[in-house]
Amino acid sequence: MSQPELRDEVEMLSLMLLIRRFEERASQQYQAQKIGGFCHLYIGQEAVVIGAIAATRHDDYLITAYRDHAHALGRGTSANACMAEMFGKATGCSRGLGGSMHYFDKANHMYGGHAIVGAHIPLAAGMAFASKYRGEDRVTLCFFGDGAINQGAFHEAFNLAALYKLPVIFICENNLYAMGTSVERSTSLKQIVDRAEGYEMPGFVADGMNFRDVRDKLTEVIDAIRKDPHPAFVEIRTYRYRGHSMSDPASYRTKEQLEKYRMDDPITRLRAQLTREGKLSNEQFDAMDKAAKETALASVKFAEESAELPLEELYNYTYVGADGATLARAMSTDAPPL
Amino acid sequence: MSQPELRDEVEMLSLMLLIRRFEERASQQYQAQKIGGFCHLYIGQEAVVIGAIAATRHDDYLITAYRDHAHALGRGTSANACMAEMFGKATGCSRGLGGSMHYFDKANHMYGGHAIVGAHIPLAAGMAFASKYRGEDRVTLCFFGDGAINQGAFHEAFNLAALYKLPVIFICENNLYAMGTSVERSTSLKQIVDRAEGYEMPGFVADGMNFRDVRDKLTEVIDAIRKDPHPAFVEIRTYRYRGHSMSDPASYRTKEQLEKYRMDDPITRLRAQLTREGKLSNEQFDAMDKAAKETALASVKFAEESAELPLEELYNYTYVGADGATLARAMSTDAPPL
Amino acid sequence: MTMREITYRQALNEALAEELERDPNVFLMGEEVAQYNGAYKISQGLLDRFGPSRIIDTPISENGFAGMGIGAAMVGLRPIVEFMTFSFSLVAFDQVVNNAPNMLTMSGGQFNVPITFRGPNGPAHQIGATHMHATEPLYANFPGLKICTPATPRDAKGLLKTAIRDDNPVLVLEAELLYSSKGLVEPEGHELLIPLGQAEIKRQGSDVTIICYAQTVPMALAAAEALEEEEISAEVLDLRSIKPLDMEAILNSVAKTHRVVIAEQDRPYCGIGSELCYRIQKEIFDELDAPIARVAQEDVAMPYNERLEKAVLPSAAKIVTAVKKVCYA
Amino acid sequence: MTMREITYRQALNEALAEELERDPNVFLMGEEVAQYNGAYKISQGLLDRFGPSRIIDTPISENGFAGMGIGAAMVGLRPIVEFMTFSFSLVAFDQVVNNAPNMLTMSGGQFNVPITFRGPNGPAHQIGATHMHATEPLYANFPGLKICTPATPRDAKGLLKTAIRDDNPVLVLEAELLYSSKGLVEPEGHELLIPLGQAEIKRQGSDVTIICYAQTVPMALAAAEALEEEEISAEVLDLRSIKPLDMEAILNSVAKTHRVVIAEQDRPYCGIGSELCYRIQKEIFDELDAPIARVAQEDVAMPYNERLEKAVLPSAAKIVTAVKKVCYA
Ligand SMILES: Cc1ncc(C[n+]2csc(CCOP(=O)(O)OP(=O)(O)O)c2C)c(N)n1
Ligand SMILES: Cc1ncc(C[n+]2csc(CCOP(=O)(O)OP(=O)(O)O)c2C)c(N)n1
Ligand SMILES: [Mg+2]
Ligand SMILES: [Mg+2]
Repeated sequence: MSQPELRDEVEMLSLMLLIRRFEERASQQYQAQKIGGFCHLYIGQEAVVIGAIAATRHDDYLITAYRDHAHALGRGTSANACMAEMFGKATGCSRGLGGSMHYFDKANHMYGGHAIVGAHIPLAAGMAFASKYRGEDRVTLCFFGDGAINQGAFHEAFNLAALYKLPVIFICENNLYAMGTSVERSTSLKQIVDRAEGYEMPGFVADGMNFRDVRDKLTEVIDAIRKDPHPAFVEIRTYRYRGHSMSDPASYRTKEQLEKYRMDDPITRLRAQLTREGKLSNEQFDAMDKAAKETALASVKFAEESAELPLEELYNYTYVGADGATLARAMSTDAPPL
Repeated sequence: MSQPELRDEVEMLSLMLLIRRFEERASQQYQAQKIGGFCHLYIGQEAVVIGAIAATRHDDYLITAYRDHAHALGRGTSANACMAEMFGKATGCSRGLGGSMHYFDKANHMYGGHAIVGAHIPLAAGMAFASKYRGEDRVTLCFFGDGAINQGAFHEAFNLAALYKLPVIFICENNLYAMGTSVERSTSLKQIVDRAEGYEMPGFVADGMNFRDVRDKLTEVIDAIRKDPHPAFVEIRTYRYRGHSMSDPASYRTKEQLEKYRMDDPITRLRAQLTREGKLSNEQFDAMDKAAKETALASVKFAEESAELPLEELYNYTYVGADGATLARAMSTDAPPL
Repeated sequence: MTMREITYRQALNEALAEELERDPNVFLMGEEVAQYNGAYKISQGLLDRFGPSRIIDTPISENGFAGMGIGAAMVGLRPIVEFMTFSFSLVAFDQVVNNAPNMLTMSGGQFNVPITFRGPNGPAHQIGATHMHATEPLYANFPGLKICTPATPRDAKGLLKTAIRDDNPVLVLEAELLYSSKGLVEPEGHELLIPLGQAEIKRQGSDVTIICYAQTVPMALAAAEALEEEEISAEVLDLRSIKPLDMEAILNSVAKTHRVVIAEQDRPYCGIGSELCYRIQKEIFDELDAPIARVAQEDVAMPYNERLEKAVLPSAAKIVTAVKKVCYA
Repeated sequence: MTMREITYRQALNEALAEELERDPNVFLMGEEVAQYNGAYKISQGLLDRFGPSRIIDTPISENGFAGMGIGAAMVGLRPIVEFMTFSFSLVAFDQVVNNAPNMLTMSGGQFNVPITFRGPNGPAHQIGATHMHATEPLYANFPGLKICTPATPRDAKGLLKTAIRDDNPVLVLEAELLYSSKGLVEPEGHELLIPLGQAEIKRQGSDVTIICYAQTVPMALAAAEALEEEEISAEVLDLRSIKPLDMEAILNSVAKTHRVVIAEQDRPYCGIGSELCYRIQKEIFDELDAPIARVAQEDVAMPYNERLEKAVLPSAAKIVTAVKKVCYA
């Protein structure tokens, strides 16, 4: 397959808007207790995932951690499927079995949504291994947070990927905090990208508040990888406007810091760039924003009206194979629900 | 406490000789099936541990992996206790419960002998944490092989030690192989010491076939640490003359490579240095060697004549406390041995 | 002595504070335990009171800091290591099972490891397959570990204090879903130490023994209440400790009731109830009037969907069902 | 069909070679599996035959390469991951228990993980507390995993081949102490597939059922032999698979003998035998003429000393003792 056309920037902006409006709705629904468990919002970081998506093909593999709504939406999972997942409905992208932290969408090459910090990084190496094994020129994109870089899994996967020259881009979404712990309190390094040196892996930094910077840096990295398979490490500097999860007041940060990043908002910035260049009118933007809001709102309705998996399917997702449900049910004790 | 006097080099040479002769005997006894399980010989690497010991105080903490005979002997554990341990006798340094891979000697600040690759590296960070917590100026020496640097435990411990500025020296005994896997087949780095850069930790290289180089480099590092607690990483380049363990024919290496290192033997070299400088006569050396051989031989006799732990003590080492044995015995099934 | 009503969370916090106060070798480390005051606020206020050298925030490196704790314990400190949840202890599994409990044997008795691993364990609410593991049967399989599972504020305080003072590695498996529950506890300053290995009858009864621990204790009590209406008198026996196991208390109760239901929060295969079955039938086979019944999780990965999650987990209603099964057997 | 006598090691090697030959998506990775031909020589000759892209040496990074295998399986390959021993799988525990078996549920059925984890497991000889873990009860606790434990060359070959073809994650727990043992196996080229979840009666008997698997199978057979002299006829039932469990075979045998001894190579607390006890008494409580007895390890960390090690481990003699206990009960 040849390089894709440079994805249309207006379309990319509309995806960023969709993510933001979708999550605003999700936040509201969480507060209304329509959504359970943990829910981590991506608001503020939209340029990271959309910049990456603009630089990649749809069939490149993508995998991320639990702050994953944007990654699915960016890849083409519908807002309906995303919202329904948080509502625990059968129409959700993981049939309501995964929840906010476990979005999967095979058709859109979205390989999750993983909630154990760092544990999906070796999976990414394995996916990249598979494409190299089969002689494909696919690239694997692996996203994780700044907090993940101190897990053993990160280290082992980095060494393995470098050793086997696997076509994988490790993308650290450095939003300065892992829950309440700032990077300088977790990591003995001046800048995260330098971790690449310990594996003789090329390292890059991109400005995660700037869509074009992310896209252009990644385009360069991906070009090189497609020509000659190897891993790369990209630190993308960004910021989450909200708390770590819905229950975190984020009192460990200053108002000033938050304001500083809000002033540098990735959506506002890309909009301004496009407007300045005459590629986007205010009316167009407003229409896009309205559409995003409507899509988000509609997704709530969709989720609400969707059905849950029937209880009878309880045993159907533990083993594949004709006798899968029988096997899962075999170990029931004395008061099984069915 | 002040810096110790520079330890006498002749005494250090005699320790290196003791290690070699002891292990030659151990090898023989293993072949005679007096020793069970795994047994990893250190022959060829003697200058590493003895160079380190020459640079440290007796009360500095020392911990290592399973190739641990030299570390105990170097610290002052008797050859008798070491040999008896391999024979599984109660007079062994771990009462015959640990075996070759688990030498412990609290009195001599030898904290094991650990057999899961990489898993003792976090322990070393914890020991260093404790000395810093108590305001002691002790340094912790943590030895491990080149194969251990790709374990997650290595990475997490390195970051923690660097973050908390713990007084620990991580010493990679790079003998070029982890079992049959050469460093370039396991590690994506030109030289191991560069891993330190990923943690902004100072890194050093020493020639492990040269006692003085090891001692002098470590002395420098330790001086700096005692003044101002911090971790350091030292790659010491060395070679094991024997196979990975007693059962390994080491056919993955060339004769030429082995011969090259044998020509650079650490004992021969230190002997030559001392002789050249008039600090050691041939007679003295021969006497030392004879003594080492006798000590090793005597240790076999000692081990043979020693008793095993009585079967009645089976339950005594699982929990400490007055009811420890009762607790361990409580879970017995229907045919307990006692 | 007037008892106070406090939460399970507060009880744990008091236990930590009292032990930190008592012994300068005690320190607490874990993710977000200091500046954030704990992800579940168990360590609220401890940083302010004891300072950053004793209340220590760590990176997300469970294997690394669990190992650090073990190393520190080998040279005389008494670390308390918080796992944000015990599900995350699975990335530190090797340290917890291979280093902490084996050291004493491998060193021929020279090195004991006085460490406390603590944190929430077992079912929580809608956080999915990776985050809700009931780890007790996994850890119980390893000799050298002690394990307790408090269900009430009083037990939480008394067991945690005892754990910290124990010279062996102890796991205090807390119940996240009970953190805000309340109960009576002796006044602050009163030295509340509950021995490891002592079960407690939380409710007397004569027809059936419901053995439970941690999150299944309130379920068992609710079930007993419901059963009373059907004239079944259920004795509720809270194990409190998983290891050591109070077989004496269990056998005494079973000898009285002759019927047993085990209500456990873990998964079924090789769960805590499996072991209890073996030990009970081994000791008083002839006293049993019916097969021992268990209520454990279903053997499926935990679904996010609330209704399915509920179907997987034990509940008072399921316990009632099982009790009826053994009573009318 | 003339059977050949080959070793358990050779049988595993044949299974690997046949499946690598059959399916280009199958590959083998692990420490020393390629150039060194395997630490225990199970992969002898495979590098020469299948080349370095399919027989892959790894660094000592169990967690990393286990995860790599899972990722590769998610996108369609069929990895075989060798743990040099399953004791080293404990540093990869999170990958094996949280990623491999949970993926299907978390993804709502989109991603199954057709991976085989294999390697020696359980008691070996004098390699101490960290190196001899019988991991089967730990892994059995996790839904989504399948587990088999071959005891003979034939079972080793047939179960490993089936495992590789299974679309779920399967653990093949091999018995190091049996690697050199010999047994009859169908000729090479014969498609030997033994279904997971089918136990096998390795010896018929009528007085007592000895349930065993892996390393306890030869012990149980020896015990049965010895018992014959005392006129006790023991049936030896080899589970072969731990999960799924062949309850039908177990219950059929117990219904015939009415007495059960479980001989297991693992540690007692929440061991395989614990679960069997529960399931047997649950199903045929009234058929049992004596309490179920177990022979498991002692609950202590494994000592190096040979005599103490022997005291900890199950043996034919201990099985005989337990059988007598249940027969004269
Ligand atoms: C192994 C493990 N330890 C702890 C946690 C709890 N936890 C969830 S998210 C998180 C912080 C991660 O921060 P970062 O990697 O920076 O990602 P961000 O949330 O900023 O996107 C922690 C500690 C976990 N899920 N897994
Ligand atoms: C976690 C783990 N994986 C695998 C092993 C098996 N093993 C024992 S030693 C060894 C090689 C280690 O090599 P290195 O670290 O270079 O030390 P050396 O033997 O050269 O001293 C391996 C793979 C182990 N003990 N622990
Ligand atoms: Mg972050
Ligand atoms: Mg080496």
